[in-house]
Amino acid sequence: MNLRVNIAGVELKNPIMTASGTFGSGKDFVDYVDLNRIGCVVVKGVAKTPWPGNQPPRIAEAYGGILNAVGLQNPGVDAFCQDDIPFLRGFDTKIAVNIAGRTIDEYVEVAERLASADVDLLELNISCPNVKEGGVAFGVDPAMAEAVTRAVKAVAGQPLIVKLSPNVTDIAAIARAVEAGGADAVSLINTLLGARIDVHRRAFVLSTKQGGLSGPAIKPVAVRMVYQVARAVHLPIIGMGGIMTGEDAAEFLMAGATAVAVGTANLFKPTATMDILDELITFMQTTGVEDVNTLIGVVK
Amino acid sequence: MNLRVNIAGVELKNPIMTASGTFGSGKDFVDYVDLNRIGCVVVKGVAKTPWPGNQPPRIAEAYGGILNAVGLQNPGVDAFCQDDIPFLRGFDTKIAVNIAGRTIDEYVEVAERLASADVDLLELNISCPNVKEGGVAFGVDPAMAEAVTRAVKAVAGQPLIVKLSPNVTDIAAIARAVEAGGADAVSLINTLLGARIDVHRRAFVLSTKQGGLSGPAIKPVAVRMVYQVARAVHLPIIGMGGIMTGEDAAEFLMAGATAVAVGTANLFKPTATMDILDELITFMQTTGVEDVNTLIGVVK
Amino acid sequence: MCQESKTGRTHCTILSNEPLAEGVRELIFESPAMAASARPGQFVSVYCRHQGQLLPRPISICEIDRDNGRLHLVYACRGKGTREFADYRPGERVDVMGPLGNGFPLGAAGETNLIIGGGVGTPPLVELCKQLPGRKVVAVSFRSDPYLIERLALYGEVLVATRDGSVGVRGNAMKIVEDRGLTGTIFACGPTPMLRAVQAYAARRELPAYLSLEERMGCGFGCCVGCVTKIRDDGEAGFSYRKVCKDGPVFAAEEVIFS
Amino acid sequence: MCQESKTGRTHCTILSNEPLAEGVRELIFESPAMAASARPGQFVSVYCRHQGQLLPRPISICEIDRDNGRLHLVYACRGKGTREFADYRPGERVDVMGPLGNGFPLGAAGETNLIIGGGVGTPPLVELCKQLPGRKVVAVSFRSDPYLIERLALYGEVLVATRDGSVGVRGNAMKIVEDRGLTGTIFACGPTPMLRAVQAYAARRELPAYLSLEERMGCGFGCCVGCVTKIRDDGEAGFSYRKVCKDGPVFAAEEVIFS
Ligand SMILES: Cc1cc2nc3c(=O)[nH]c(=O)nc-3n(C[C@H](O)[C@H](O)[C@H](O)COP(=O)(O)OP(=O)(O)OC[C@H]3O[C@@H](n4cnc5c(N)ncnc54)[C@H](O)[C@@H]3O)c2cc1C
Ligand SMILES: Cc1cc2nc3c(=O)[nH]c(=O)nc-3n(C[C@H](O)[C@H](O)[C@H](O)COP(=O)(O)OP(=O)(O)OC[C@H]3O[C@@H](n4cnc5c(N)ncnc54)[C@H](O)[C@@H]3O)c2cc1C
Ligand SMILES: Cc1cc2nc3c(=O)[nH]c(=O)nc-3n(C[C@H](O)[C@H](O)[C@H](O)COP(=O)(O)O)c2cc1C
Ligand SMILES: Cc1cc2nc3c(=O)[nH]c(=O)nc-3n(C[C@H](O)[C@H](O)[C@H](O)COP(=O)(O)O)c2cc1C
Ligand code: FES
Ligand code: FES
Repeated sequence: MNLRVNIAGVELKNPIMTASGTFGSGKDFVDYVDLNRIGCVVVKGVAKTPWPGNQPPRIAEAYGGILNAVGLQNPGVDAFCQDDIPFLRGFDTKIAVNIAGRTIDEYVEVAERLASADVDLLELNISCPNVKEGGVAFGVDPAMAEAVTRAVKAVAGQPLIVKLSPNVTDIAAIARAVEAGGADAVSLINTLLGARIDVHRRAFVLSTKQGGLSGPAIKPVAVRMVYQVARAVHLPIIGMGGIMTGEDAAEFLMAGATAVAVGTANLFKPTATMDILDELITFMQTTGVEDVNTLIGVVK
Repeated sequence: MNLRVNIAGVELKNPIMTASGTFGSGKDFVDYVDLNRIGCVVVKGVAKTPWPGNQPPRIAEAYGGILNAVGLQNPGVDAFCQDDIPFLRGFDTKIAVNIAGRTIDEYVEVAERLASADVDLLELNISCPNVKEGGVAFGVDPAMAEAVTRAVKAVAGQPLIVKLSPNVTDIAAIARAVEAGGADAVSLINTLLGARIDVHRRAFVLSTKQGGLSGPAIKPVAVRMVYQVARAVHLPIIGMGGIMTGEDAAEFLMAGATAVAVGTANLFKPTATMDILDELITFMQTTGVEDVNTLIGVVK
Repeated sequence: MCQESKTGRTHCTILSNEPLAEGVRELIFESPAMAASARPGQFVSVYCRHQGQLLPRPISICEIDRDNGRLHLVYACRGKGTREFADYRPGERVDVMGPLGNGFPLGAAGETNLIIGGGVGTPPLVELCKQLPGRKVVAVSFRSDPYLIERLALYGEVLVATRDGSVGVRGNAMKIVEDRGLTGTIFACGPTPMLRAVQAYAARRELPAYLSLEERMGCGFGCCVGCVTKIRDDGEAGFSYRKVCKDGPVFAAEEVIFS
Repeated sequence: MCQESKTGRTHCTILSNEPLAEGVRELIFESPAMAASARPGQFVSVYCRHQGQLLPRPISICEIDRDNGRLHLVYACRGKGTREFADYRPGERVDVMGPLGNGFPLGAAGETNLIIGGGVGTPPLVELCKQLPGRKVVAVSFRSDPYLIERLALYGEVLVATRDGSVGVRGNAMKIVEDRGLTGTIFACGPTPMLRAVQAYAARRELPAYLSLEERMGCGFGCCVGCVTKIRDDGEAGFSYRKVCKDGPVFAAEEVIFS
């Protein structure tokens, strides 16, 4: 059985990736997961300098999902290079770095700093709903999305994935724009903007009022968008949004994704990535699929 | 305790409405629900002439929700006036008619036909994702939204609610446009576009591939949008999206809605409207709220 | 005991949930009210405990035990919901709503009736046979492991087919019917290809026939217009979409348009 | 028996789930592995059966019964999750992950220790008192109906306050502490206003103090950076956000910034 897939020239041993921000840099998972079995670890968003993130509460429960307002708390690219790359290089898995920024220049600086670093892929996060300048403006405007992609691509030392926001009228238009800007792949979806009010306290649960909705609740939106984007661009797609089982992973592959990322499921089931990989293998065995690549985009 | 609320001059005995398309015209509910206790029954979408609707399968299960692709099957405005208005007028509840159309002219014709009919409110559906011409183009473009609102308002014999689509980058912009076009109220949200693939059959579950996601899974998106729209326009808001309990209803009121509509919950719990009303009353009692109007927009 | 009320959706106590065949179980639950009003060919909506799965699972009523206030369901463990049901134990509760739909038209019974079933289309035929007047010939088919045969045999001759030929004729129930040229008023429930064959056979032989259809449901009681099927009419299009849950699940064969 | 594995999240068998006071229950479950490694002040994540509610409910370990391989939790029935827990019966299973967090620094024990608790901050103090060396004075407060008092009394003098004055002093535990001018190394767990008062008292009296904090959690084991609290540091901002679940839940009082 072949599980290997190829994202913009980088071969993953299997299509299971982690979704940025839900797996740290993997350190919290070594007790539960064999990191060597993960196709690619996508680390949490990294900015030029340390970001404090938002005030608590940062987490609210939603039906079949969670709302988060972490706000890209991170120790900055230097600390990342020093602490996390050596740790992850101790495992046989690919590394993708999710890049956060407030301006084109900030994104570019992080990419420049990483150009010589020992990582395999960059993921440009132009879709974080949780910081005012977390790229969300870039993610909802095709021209800005193209501009930031072009600028980062010019300095990138690794293939560039651009992560798309679902909070748009026409995600295909954004995908075409980042393709035009030189993206090597796209990943989607980031979280849906949502809010929750505590009716007893008469206040929003999250300190930021609104946050990002993730988890199984958003899966149908994600599958629809992956399908739309697969029809709009010629780039490999990393699909995510509520993946909980191997069949969920297969659903994204069939909709047109080349690989999938497991996000919120990691939070309440630390073995989620392994379980999903095992279930995907079982699904392929019982349905007679020899090569995972034959599932990609098979549903028209 | 006062439960009465006012939507554009129409007084509802309480803020519990039904969401269009999930309650028919109420006939299927008489065994389970006392229609006299519902603030306002919003009937399923009505077009100029009968619409057949989409091929089955029209329903797919999603985590914490459902996907539907009914496609506005309806018997046309004449049959509606003949069969449903007399039935509903047998109860002490307000009637709102959800209007479907493919062109501005079609919307206008239905509104004209209803101008002399014995109904209390019109709800202009410019946001049905399930028919190519089901108004979705009107719902995602501010200029078109304003134009169709203006045209229908010119002939409307009743206050006009415009129902907004959540599948947009900036719902506040659409709300401002329909306010400019003369809308008397807005209702939101309609369903989120989503899709589901049956991985065993390797095909979309719905005949139309994508459909509309509703149910508790979408509630955080709906609450966020109600809050945004409440800050953008001066119109009364009818909030909906995944309301399952009285506290959910209170959450929408606190976010800025004047009334709420119960949708998908009706499907798997036919007493949902009554249960939610009872729970809202209990919530008001235990938290010492004398007038439901004091909850509206209380969270800033 | 069931908490009977106007809720429609009621907590019912499970009395038994035993396997009948590989992947097929019989669930017996208590509900005097449902048992009192149920008719053959009606169904109930069974709800999952898993609160991510909100839709009803429509399951035909297999037997109505009015005396004891019980309903019997027979279901195949297929997807997430029915696999969940398989774990229920006696004494536990399950949410059920029903009875729903119109059931078979008992008044249409002929002198001879041809009862045709396939797989999990078989269960509703048990109560049908119990209540249907006239002579009954029953032709039923299964993938491999037949069930409910003895119960059906109480009411008429039962002819069995299996896809793998392990029991009875190799093939499906319509092969038996065609090979023997059976006639009578037809009542059928089973997979769509079988029902299509029943429709063609009934038309060819000019036999009255009633088909119990399946469709994915949103509500199960008529409000969502989710579960439609094409029914012939005089309109421009030649058909209109009717609800399987409320207008059906049983339709006269000549009205049904399989597409 | 627990199905022990590296899953972290394990099905554990419930042995008992009895009320201790109005709206407060003690849940005892089996897990030799968790009992073997647990320390006072650590917590476990308890998961709901309702699959719409996916987040863990963090509950402190009240008692560790290593001999029998059991953990005791004491929880207040507040929201949807804890109200669901109240219905669990012995023999049923519950998903638990843990032990999580760092617990109280037993090595910091003084000759005299002042143990301060409020409401459902009290439970972890039982195992703390059991294991903490030195003399212990315990001051705890409740809304009205005290619980766990007898167990705490096994390890030291217990002073009780209630908000309504129905038992002991009227007010909260800090009123007792202040009124009596109690001193010692402080270990405290309770609502934020109380912890803020503990922090101020400890600073004024120059007492070492350790506070167990609460925050809403996404994962409970450190991966989501959801459960942060402000901890003083030398950086520009004067603080950084640290994780209650992994860096805490216990922090030295002088480090904590309540905002
Ligand atoms: C009127 C009627 C009577 C039925 N009677 C029986 C019976 O007596 N015994 C029996 O074993 N089965 C019966 N079925 C089929 C049964 O409803 C499905 O097998 C069952 O719903 C599958 O649910 P699941 O959770 O296992 O599958 P999932 O795939 O998890 O279900 C997902 C959704 O699709 C729906 N769905 C899936 N398959 C079908 C289907 N074939 N028909 C309708 N909805 C479906 C489910 O209800 C659910 O809403 C009947 C169907 C209908 C419409
Ligand atoms: C480290 C730690 C130890 C705790 N120990 C205990 C204990 O021993 N006994 C006890 O009764 N309670 C304890 N709590 C509080 C307990 O976690 C909450 O009361 C519980 O999570 C509420 O869940 P719910 O489903 O009833 O409320 P809901 O409002 O339905 O919960 C919704 C979400 O908010 C979270 N949440 C709500 N209130 C709190 C809170 N106060 N703290 C953290 N998260 C919250 C829930 O975990 C859940 O994710 C502890 C909290 C923490 C952080
Ligand atoms: C707690 C949390 C933190 C996240 N942080 C980031 C981040 O730093 N960068 C990013 O691009 N996406 C971030 N995301 C979004 C996820 O990577 C993913 O796109 C989204 O959660 C949908 O997938 P899921 O439903 O499987 O979680 C975060 C999500 C969560 C839940
Ligand atoms: C089966 C179904 C049919 C619907 N039909 C209509 C319709 O005819 N017109 C309309 O404006 N909205 C229609 N809707 C959308 C609902 O009115 C409502 O906006 C949406 O479902 C969100 O609310 P909920 O989550 O409570 O269902 C339909 C929804 C469902 C589930
Ligand atoms: S399932 Fe809703 S109308 Fe039939
Ligand atoms: S709850 Fe996720 S880091 Fe603490």
